[in-house]
Amino acid sequence: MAAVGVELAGIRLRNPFLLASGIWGESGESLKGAYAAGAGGVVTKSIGEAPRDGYPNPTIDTYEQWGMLNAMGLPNPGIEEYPREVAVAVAAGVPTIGSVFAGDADAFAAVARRMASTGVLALELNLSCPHAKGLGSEVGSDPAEVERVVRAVVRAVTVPVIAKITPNTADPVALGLAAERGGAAAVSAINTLRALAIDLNLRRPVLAHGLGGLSGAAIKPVGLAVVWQLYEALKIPVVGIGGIRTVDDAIEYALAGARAVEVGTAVAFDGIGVFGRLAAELPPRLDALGFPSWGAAVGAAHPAPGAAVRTT
Amino acid sequence: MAAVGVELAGIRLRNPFLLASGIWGESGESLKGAYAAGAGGVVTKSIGEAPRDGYPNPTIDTYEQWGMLNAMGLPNPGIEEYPREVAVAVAAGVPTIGSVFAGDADAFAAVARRMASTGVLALELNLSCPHAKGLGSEVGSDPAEVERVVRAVVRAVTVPVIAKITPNTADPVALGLAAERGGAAAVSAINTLRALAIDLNLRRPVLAHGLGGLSGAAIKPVGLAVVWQLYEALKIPVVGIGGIRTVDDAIEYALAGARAVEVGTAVAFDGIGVFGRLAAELPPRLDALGFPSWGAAVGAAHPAPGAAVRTT
Amino acid sequence: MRTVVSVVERVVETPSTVTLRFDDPRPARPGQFVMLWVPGDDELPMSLAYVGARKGVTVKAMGGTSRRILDLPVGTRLGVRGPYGTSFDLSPRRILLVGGGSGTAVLAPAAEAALANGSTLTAALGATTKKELLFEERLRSAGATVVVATDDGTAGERGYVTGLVERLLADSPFDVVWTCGPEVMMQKVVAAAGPRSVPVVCSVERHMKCALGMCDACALGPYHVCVDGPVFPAERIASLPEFGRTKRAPSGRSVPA
Amino acid sequence: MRTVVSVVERVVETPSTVTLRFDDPRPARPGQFVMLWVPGDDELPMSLAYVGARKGVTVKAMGGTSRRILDLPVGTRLGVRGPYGTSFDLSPRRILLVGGGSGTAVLAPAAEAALANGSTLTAALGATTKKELLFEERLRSAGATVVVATDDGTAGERGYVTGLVERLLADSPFDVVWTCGPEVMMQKVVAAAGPRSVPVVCSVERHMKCALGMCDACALGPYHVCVDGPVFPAERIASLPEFGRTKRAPSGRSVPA
Ligand SMILES: Cc1cc2nc3c(=O)[nH]c(=O)nc-3n(C[C@H](O)[C@H](O)[C@H](O)COP(=O)(O)OP(=O)(O)OC[C@H]3O[C@@H](n4cnc5c(N)ncnc54)[C@H](O)[C@@H]3O)c2cc1C
Ligand SMILES: Cc1cc2nc3c(=O)[nH]c(=O)nc-3n(C[C@H](O)[C@H](O)[C@H](O)COP(=O)(O)OP(=O)(O)OC[C@H]3O[C@@H](n4cnc5c(N)ncnc54)[C@H](O)[C@@H]3O)c2cc1C
Ligand SMILES: Cc1cc2nc3c(=O)[nH]c(=O)nc-3n(C[C@H](O)[C@H](O)[C@H](O)COP(=O)(O)O)c2cc1C
Ligand SMILES: Cc1cc2nc3c(=O)[nH]c(=O)nc-3n(C[C@H](O)[C@H](O)[C@H](O)COP(=O)(O)O)c2cc1C
Ligand code: FES
Ligand code: FES
Repeated sequence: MAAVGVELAGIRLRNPFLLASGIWGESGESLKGAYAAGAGGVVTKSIGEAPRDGYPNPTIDTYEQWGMLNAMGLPNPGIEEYPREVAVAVAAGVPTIGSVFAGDADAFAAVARRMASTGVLALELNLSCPHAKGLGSEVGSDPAEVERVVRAVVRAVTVPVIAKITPNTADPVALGLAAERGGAAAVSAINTLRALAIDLNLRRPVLAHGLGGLSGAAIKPVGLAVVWQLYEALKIPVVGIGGIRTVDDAIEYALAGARAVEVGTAVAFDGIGVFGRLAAELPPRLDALGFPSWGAAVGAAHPAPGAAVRTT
Repeated sequence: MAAVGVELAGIRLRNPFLLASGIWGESGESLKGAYAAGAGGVVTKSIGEAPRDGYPNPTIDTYEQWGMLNAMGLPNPGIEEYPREVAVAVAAGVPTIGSVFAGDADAFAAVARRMASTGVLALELNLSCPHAKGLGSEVGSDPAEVERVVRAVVRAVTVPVIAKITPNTADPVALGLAAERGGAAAVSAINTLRALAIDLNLRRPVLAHGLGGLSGAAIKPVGLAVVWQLYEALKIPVVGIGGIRTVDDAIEYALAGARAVEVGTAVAFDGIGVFGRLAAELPPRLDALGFPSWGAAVGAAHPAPGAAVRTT
Repeated sequence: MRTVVSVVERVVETPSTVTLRFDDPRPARPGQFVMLWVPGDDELPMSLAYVGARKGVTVKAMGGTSRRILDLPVGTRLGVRGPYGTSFDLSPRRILLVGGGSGTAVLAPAAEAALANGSTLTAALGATTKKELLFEERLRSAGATVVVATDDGTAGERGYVTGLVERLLADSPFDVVWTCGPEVMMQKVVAAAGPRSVPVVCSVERHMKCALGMCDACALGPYHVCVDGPVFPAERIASLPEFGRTKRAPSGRSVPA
Repeated sequence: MRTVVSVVERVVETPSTVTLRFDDPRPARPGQFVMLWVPGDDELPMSLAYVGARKGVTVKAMGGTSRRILDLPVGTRLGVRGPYGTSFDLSPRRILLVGGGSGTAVLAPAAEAALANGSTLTAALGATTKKELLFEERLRSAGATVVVATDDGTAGERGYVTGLVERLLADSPFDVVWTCGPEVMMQKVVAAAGPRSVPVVCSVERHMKCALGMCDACALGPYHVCVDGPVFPAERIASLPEFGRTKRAPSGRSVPA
């Protein structure tokens, strides 16, 4: 059967399915649970300098199986408290990537340094939360700022740094290149798309914050496009995120160029058991498609260098 | 029953449902047909300086009911030929908005001038096609360029000018404000989201062009967000586009701030009869929701000026 | 999944507790909860005190939002997501119900269903004072034997309901204990039932945001109360270090319960 | 809606025509077409020459892509969208089929189905030369009476098939004429059938992109061939100014047919 282990930015993962940031990631027990359920590794909730309650409820709205809207507002216990949570996962041997966010390069570096000291194998910089003022995508949509933040963090820590790119941009490639220049070991994409739900009867936005982020199947085509473009332009590996629920979704991301993938919203629809299913179904599915390994599928939909895409 | 006539940029429409650009818009007979089917008005296919074949097939991929991907590549007969098509619709009394695209402000003005001379009631500038190199969203994602193009067209024609905004941007409001400064009578949003589909078995992108644009239900939450933000920031009216298939979808756009709406992909799923259904169902649905008219619903989900959104 | 309902009935149950009834045909089981959205205010988890097509939530005045809910008039429109979560197994024949304060709200529909199924049920209800006793009459008329304890002795025995529980367990055989109330109370119920090997089922509360088992807000040890609970066999949760001691604040920080 | 199939059979029908068979269980009716995607090449509308679970398209060498399709070996993987479009009404009892060149491909499955239903069917087939005659044997063995015309007289009558049609219509009563081929040919068929009040049903071609009735590429007067056609009652289209005269290029420009 096809081998599904992957190496991402120097980290060995037993399979390419990572728990996406913000899902099951506030408590150490949950991180452990996601790994026990079958994930190849986990990304923590994005942690900032100070505790944040996040936005008031409603923070979530769901569409039929194809999507979900959220504006959690980056709730997190803060980088002083959080290490004791992440320690639970690290002590249990869970390959853990620490996600952090902040408002500028210095603050990013400070939070990152503290997160890195917990024993996480890598950091993911959330440069892309679409609905938190002054945090995330405002920083994350300016290539110069992205480069500055990544460079500051890379200087501050010894673990590999993954930059999570926003899709709410005219040019994701410019952001990816900026992260690469800044010294990122990988980029991940995508975070949620800026979106809104309105309740007809109540005549108001559903989420307390108004604007939120769209995730789930609806954004898979957008995520695939961003991953495709990043793979074409960057030398560092790409982690694919957005709407992954089945092994076929994941393999499409691999074909587009994703070395590993993160799974978020599917946990709400299918439960954490989705990771066990994905892990079990991946090898036979790769076999059926004729791929000797997950690695062989990575980027396989791209034309060979120099080859024309069309034969006509 | 609730009144559903609307006035948009000086144009009177019998209902707020416009045929979206690129759907049934290449031939004059089709424009007539969409109006006969019940549309309040029609937007033509985007027309450029010269004939364009568009991209080779496959140009379309469909998802289950929630979305569609296309990379038509702006096929169009060119502005020399097209006036004889649009004349068919204009002569039949169809409220027609002429959509145009070009690579820079001068070319936009030239095509717009010719289009305006056909008797269309307004122009829509396609500043937002996500997959045509050098046309559309590259121009359309730079506020300064948007302002320049809009101003050039506004100077060149006497009909009202509607600027169609791309959602593939970090800041749709900046683009909307630029269009307003340039003299646009309205903005319309959104065009499709940059997206990609991969075929697992064939190990390649489905569309010949590779990248395409996502439309349909999947993008409704994104369209609502853009319309919401534009309504908050602009003085000129907003035309809502993206994933509208039912009157409830349309009323959500109205609540978010859309004065009128355009309907595209729904025509593929439901046929052109979707316009008759929408037109018939709108008045009773507005009644049931307690709106005396479509106009009363426009912007109704926004807090009254000065009022806090939350009571807590 | 979200729907909008109108309040069709408003029943003042006690000076600090009001039941709001609304029509929502989605099937629900006793023990499940909904996310109740008061437009312009908060969205909160609320157990279903009535699980039929005409559903109901029984809300106790706690903080700001719950206080405001108490004053909502008939006709108010509310958003409802759900029902979510686990429910009570109705098969045991001899049931002891132990409700503390508004905790009785979630137990009442389970009691009614079990009694209708032919089970016998003794309800031990605790409250601060007589006027705050919840659903005493509702349970009695459903066929339950009801015993009462109040902190001030204005009804039934003076003191905590846990005192009654010790005696009830000693006096008669039960197949199960259902309990909902403060966690310290539930811990005492577990402690009393343990030596007699009567299984205890608890309904617990944690801060909730998504109610979809995704956001981790309601984490309790390895569980998520929104999907693995709120109804748990006590043996799964009673020995967790958090139980009765800590909960998570909206930020995810552990704070004293 | 898109599926990927493998070519399981390849049949050389004439020197310029090949049938590719593939398994696709989606139901299809005679007259419908699919969008056939040759990966790395073009996606083209192709009528289904076989409509059962083992489907088939019969492709004539025209331009670049169709020529390349002729050489695709068994095992080639193809993308298939559809089936799309209208189909033939199989209820008429006495049918005259008029096929010009590869136009016979779309008529053959309709003929087989009608004959199996107990209708009688006369097939008038035209080709440039004997070797290019398509499905003569297939139609005969299905029970059709087959008459033939070739431009060079190598089989049947010398000349156009429309000459045969005049005579067939004069000689015997028909309830319907089904025709597919060049539009000028179909116009002559319509002209011949009109005075005798025999309704004509045509299968027509236009440039196609979406095949979903959306993009307008296939506009023909007020119709879209991909959803309102390709099978039309002649009275709906024969009098359109475009019919037999113009078609739309990929750009949407009207060009001579
Ligand atoms: C599964 C479940 C079922 C519940 N059923 C009922 C019920 O039937 N009747 C009833 O009166 N109450 C019930 N609650 C409690 C209810 O959700 C609120 O906690 C309570 O009404 C106080 O809300 P507040 O906003 O007025 O208080 P606040 O002033 O905001 O806070 C008071 C307390 O309520 C808690 N709280 C606030 N928001 C939430 C939230 N989103 N999720 C959980 N706790 C929160 C706070 O942590 C705090 O401890 C239930 C809670 C859960 C988790
Ligand atoms: C409903 C329908 C059913 C058809 N059924 C068959 C069939 O059963 N067998 C068969 O051999 N051919 C059929 N065709 C024609 C076929 O689609 C192609 O037009 C033909 O194979 C030539 O393609 P090419 O790329 O080789 O030619 P090109 O060199 O690209 O062009 C030659 C001709 O083909 C036309 N063509 C090219 N692309 C398309 C397109 N996307 N849609 C329509 N026409 C196009 C051009 O307009 C031109 O007239 C059908 C067409 C339609 C519309
Ligand atoms: C409830 C929720 C909370 C999230 N929180 C975070 C977060 O804290 N940090 C982050 O980088 N991404 C966060 N995300 C984004 C996800 O990690 C992921 O990028 C996105 O949801 C797309 O993947 P999906 O479709 O698999 O959910 C969150 C998403 C959801 C749905
Ligand atoms: C097949 C197709 C062709 C399109 N062509 C154009 C076009 O020429 N000009 C334009 O401004 N928008 C074009 N669009 C975008 C639509 O006008 C519309 O903005 C978008 O599809 C979202 O609306 P919908 O979800 O209702 O389809 C096209 C969309 C589709 C699906
Ligand atoms: S409330 Fe989000 S996981 Fe339970
Ligand atoms: S091919 Fe697009 S409308 Fe017919």
